[in-house]
Amino acid sequence: MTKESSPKASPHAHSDRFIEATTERSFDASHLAHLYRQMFLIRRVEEESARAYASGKIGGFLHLYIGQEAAGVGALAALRPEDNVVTTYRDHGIAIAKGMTTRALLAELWGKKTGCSQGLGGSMHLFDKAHNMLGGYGIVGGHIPLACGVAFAAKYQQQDRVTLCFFGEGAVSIGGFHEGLSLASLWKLPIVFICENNEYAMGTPLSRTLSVEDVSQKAEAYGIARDRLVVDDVLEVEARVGVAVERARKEQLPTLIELRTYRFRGHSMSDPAKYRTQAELDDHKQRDPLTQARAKLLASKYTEDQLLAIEKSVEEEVADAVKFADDSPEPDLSILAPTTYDGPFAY
Amino acid sequence: MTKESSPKASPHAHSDRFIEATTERSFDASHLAHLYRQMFLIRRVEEESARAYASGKIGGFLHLYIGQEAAGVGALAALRPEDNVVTTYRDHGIAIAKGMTTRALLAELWGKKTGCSQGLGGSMHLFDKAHNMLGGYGIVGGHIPLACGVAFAAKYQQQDRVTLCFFGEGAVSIGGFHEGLSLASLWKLPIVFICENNEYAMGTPLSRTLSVEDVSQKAEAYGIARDRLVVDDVLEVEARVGVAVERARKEQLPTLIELRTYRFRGHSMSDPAKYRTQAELDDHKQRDPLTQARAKLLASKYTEDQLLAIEKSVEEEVADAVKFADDSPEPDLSILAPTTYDGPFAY
Amino acid sequence: MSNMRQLRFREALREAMTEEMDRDERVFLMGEEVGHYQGAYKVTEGMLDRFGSGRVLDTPIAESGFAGIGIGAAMMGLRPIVEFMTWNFSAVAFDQILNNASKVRQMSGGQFNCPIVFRGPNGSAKQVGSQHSTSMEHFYATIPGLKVVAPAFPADAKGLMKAAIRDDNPVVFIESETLYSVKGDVPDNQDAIEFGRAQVVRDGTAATLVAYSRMTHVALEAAAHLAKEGIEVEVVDLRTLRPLDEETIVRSVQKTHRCVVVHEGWSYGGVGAEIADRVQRLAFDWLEAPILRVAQLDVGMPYNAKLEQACIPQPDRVRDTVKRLVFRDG
Amino acid sequence: MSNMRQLRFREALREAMTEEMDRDERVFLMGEEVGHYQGAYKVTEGMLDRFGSGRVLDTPIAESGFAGIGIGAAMMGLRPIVEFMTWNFSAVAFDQILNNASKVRQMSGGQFNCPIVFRGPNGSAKQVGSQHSTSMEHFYATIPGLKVVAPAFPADAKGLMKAAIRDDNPVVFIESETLYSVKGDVPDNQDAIEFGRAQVVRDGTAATLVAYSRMTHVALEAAAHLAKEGIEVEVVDLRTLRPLDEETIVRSVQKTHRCVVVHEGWSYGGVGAEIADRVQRLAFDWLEAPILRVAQLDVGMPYNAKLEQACIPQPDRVRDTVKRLVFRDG
Ligand SMILES: Cc1ncc(C[n+]2csc(CCOP(=O)(O)OP(=O)(O)O)c2C)c(N)n1
Ligand SMILES: Cc1ncc(C[n+]2csc(CCOP(=O)(O)OP(=O)(O)O)c2C)c(N)n1
Ligand SMILES: [Mg+2]
Ligand SMILES: [Mg+2]
Repeated sequence: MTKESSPKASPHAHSDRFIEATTERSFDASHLAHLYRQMFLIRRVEEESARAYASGKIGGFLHLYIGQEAAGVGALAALRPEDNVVTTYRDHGIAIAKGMTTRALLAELWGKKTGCSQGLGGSMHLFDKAHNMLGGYGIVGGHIPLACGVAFAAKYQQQDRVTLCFFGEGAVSIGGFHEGLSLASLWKLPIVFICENNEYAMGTPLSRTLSVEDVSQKAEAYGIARDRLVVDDVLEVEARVGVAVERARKEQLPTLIELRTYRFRGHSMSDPAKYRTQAELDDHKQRDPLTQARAKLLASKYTEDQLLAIEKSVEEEVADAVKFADDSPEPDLSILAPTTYDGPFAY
Repeated sequence: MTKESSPKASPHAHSDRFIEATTERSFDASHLAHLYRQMFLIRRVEEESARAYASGKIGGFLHLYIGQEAAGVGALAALRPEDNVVTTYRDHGIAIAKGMTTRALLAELWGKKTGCSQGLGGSMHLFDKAHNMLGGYGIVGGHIPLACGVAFAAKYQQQDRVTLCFFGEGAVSIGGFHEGLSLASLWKLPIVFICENNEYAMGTPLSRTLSVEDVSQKAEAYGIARDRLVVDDVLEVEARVGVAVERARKEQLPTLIELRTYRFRGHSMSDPAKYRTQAELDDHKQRDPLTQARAKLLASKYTEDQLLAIEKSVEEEVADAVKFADDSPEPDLSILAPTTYDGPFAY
Repeated sequence: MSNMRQLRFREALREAMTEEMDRDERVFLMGEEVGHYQGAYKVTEGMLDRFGSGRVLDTPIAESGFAGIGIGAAMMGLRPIVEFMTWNFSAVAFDQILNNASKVRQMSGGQFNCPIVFRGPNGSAKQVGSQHSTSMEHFYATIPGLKVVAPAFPADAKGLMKAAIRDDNPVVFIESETLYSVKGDVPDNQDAIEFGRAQVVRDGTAATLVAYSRMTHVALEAAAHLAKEGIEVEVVDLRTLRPLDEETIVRSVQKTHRCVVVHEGWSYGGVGAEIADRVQRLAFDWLEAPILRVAQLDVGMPYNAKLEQACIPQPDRVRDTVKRLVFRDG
Repeated sequence: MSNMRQLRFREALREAMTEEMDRDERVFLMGEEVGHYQGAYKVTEGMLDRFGSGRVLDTPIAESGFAGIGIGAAMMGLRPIVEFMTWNFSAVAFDQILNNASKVRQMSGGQFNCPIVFRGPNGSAKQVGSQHSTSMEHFYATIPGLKVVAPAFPADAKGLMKAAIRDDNPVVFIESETLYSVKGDVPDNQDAIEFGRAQVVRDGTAATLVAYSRMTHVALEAAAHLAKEGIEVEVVDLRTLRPLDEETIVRSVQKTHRCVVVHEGWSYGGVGAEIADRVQRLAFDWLEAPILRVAQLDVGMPYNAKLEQACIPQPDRVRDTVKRLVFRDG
């Protein structure tokens, strides 16, 4: 999660012209390479997860992050290690970007004791206390107030730790969103709300759930800052989220950011995604932020061989993690009581 | 509830200058007299309730509407009898304005079988099916989605009935408000949301619960029409709510209206209202909409004697209702099972 | 006798809803993904096409909001069917069900009914983790004003769903993802089934197993195992939890003198606790051993497959419990 | 021996919170009207002045929101006390308590604790009507991961509140508006009281009355009446509902052979059902009569004063129930 350098946050975060303005600016290629590796790692982990799901190693629901990598990786690049993250069930990419090891992640998906949550949480509930990853949550919107509490604690303890809270555009209709943003605004909490608008909530397009197409506009109702951008360039995401992170850290003020992104797979493994056309999907795949980052690296100081070396190291990391997960033991019944209560069991 | 004539809805409902624009216009004095009678009746009913509470005839919570009469009476004057109303626990005034008899109301407060809800509901839960009064509710915000359902039913059945949903400014922070307005907007429901902003939620001033002082601004987040006015002139309230009612009836579109009002008593009978100054209260009492309406009537064709006659008829109505409530029988245990289930009891 | 067809549980539910929507225009359906997506678990497949978007409504993710809309609409005389994608998500709508749906008839002095059906899958699926595996039925069974239905077989699913839709009170209808594909005979003219009638689905004398929803199948499986060991147990399938058919249970226990309740929810104050209370109260002098419960282990649902299966009542746990009872001394 | 003072229930609670906030900076309090207004029921009177608005927070009306904030803060190591103005309003925060507070430790594999106290008055007040009178304790007692506390006396209120605040798990703390003014002896140095220890508050042999919170007083009153008729009953005050001290209950029933549970919540799957289950299971061979429950009548709470009193367990209903047991033939 540490990065070599970070682009300075722009003061023009609210301007739509900012995108053009920054794509031209100079950038730190090795930092981009670092982010590219994270994105590529997530992509490969997700593909491997899909395979493991098909072969029965992973059970339950599996919500892949493929297509959205630049959102999570860019956003988390704007954080310090001590900052906190709370997200939804679509949490693999976020967990990796926050520093969770690929081993701990895959072992969790495999339901193994070596998993980040000892095999008890599974795909939707990735927690990693050492990396301040406060979990993936399964009740849409329910984690938003919780994330505000995480931010509240930092403020209470006078720590300048920022909390990032991710959710889908489907969460915007539910009470938890409203109560969370309302309280964060009222109490000036150091939090950045990141709506990953991937256009669908399961099979439902945004147009059938929200009367106002611009999600970020909800910020006005709470009198908080907002931003909205299409996720193409991971550095752009980092810079724009960075502005909000600084606002949270320095001014203790919340921001709502809408990241317009897209998932290449169905909602979960059981979703054939019939509700969208192949053309729509192809169109998005053509703008795949991973491909864009790779091209940008090639256009800078990186050679094809260097990128292949990065990719190979990712393949090795994934293969190692798969083997680790395969070889790890399962938890047994004795784990249930002590994880239910700290201290004596209460019945 | 029928009225002799109604002032035409203004097309300028969103303009703040509308208030001045209309106070000058001609008005129907006998209609105002009718509304004045309703307001005066509510005032007297509430005073009588306070007395009855002190003497133990009324139990539980008692939330008086004194000071806010022009809000409810004005708003409901814009409705047809077949239109629906849903409100909070502060429901006496709304119930009367919707046509509930003073007898049925007081008998309910007294816990009598002749009460509108047979003595089972009490002060906070006034229902009157014959007058399309769909109840007072005690969980803040919980009735807002329910009111949307009432509006939904009218639309589903292709009836051009409008639903009015009242709530306090304290309800704006809770999820039910958000989910209700969000769905009403998405599904284009014929409803008018009326926030009676009386500056306090129990002892909490608006400034400690909302980061944005203008409640009506929340409408923007849902892309619905809004209006905001200070409740001075009951006719003004009628006209402005009338615009929204027509929007609901003709265009099946919701509106959020913020009526800025004030309660002269504490939140409920147990609240000494120490959180505000006497000067603040006096200031509001000086602008009492009842006094204003009375003055306006005197300045038109009404004589003092005529107004005294109206007031006397109200006194008689209240005295009759008190006697009716006193003399009515209490419900007995046999009422509990059949009101819990329609049909056989399920246990 | 009417002809029988083999239907899956989900098809039986769909037929019931479809037939009731055909016969009564006031009935409509709403929930997340019930329309265009054809239902998260395909229970409502084809219904949008048949009834149009005016009567099959895809909702945003706002359970409290659309539950409330259903309640208000029901008060106005409509008969909504509200699908929770799973009952877990009803937790955010809990206030609407507890404080509005169940209470509005009484607090209006009987003026307003609330004829609404809340339905969806309950309890565990397979490894869907802690927040998606809660058995919620006892949270609702405890509330007067509600009725709670939990069928185990397709024919009952159809008949009870029809009854639920026709009922003038709010009904909580408990399904199970792991039951949706189960097949069973359904009479061609399956009509509404009256609430409050449990069914003895296997005769026996050694003990009474009381179960509902998917656990009826687990109880039957356990009974089959026990039969091989010469122990014949009676299995009572409750079908409805509120009203609870205590007569059928008690009659069975008066015959077998022993009782085991099997359900997926947590045991503390669960439906099993209620049944234990009623049986010891109403059949006290017939009981030869304590009533035992086989319930979910008293923890949240773990993701790991083996631990999950260990938490959920299995036939062998039921079998062992019965044997403990039957071979109890004293 | 320590000196005793007479304190009201609300004062005992306030002292416990104040002392814990004095000794541990991580403890803070939030809820509607807890600060400037001094508490809707004056439990938190003076605390804003003492601790300032950074540690005593008035919240907007958003139970789900501020419960969630408490949970997140607890995960970060703070120790929030969240007041629900009444437990009725926890229904809108039900998902937060069920799906986050109770589960986060397990679903994080034990990494994150949630040391939070949810507290407020429960059950009926006086004529506050259907939506303000629900006894919510059994909704929470059923959930593993939570602890549920329901004291009857000021000293227990203080000691258990201190224990609740120090507990590393989420605690549901059940109070009662009609208890707040009740006085009782509280030792000067009242320390935390361990959870899971019921107390025999009256000795007897004819039957065991099990109760908690306000109903302990009703049970004691009934016991006093019964004593006048020569029937000496034992009264067990549970103090905590989860953990439930089944040993103390069973020991008493082994002595008295009869058991009546008294509580305000609905009976179906209530705490009484759980106790009935445990007693018949653990004291089966000692029981000479069925366990009976005295609970709220199975309806929403009516406003009318007489009907309300008829719904809530009263000493005479308890007395009659005991007599039915004691004089049961066969
Ligand atoms: C309260 C609640 N209701 C319903 C669901 C079922 N559900 C899980 S994910 C989902 C769609 C969420 O879409 P969105 O918020 O856009 O996130 P995305 O999956 O696109 O990342 C739904 C309806 C749930 N988990 N929680
Ligand atoms: C969900 C919920 N939380 C708390 C309460 C307690 N309560 C009742 S009224 C009230 C204040 C409401 O203020 P507002 O909405 O402004 O309405 P007003 O009383 O001023 O008319 C509160 C906190 C409640 N009834 N419901
Ligand atoms: Mg989405
Ligand atoms: Mg107010």
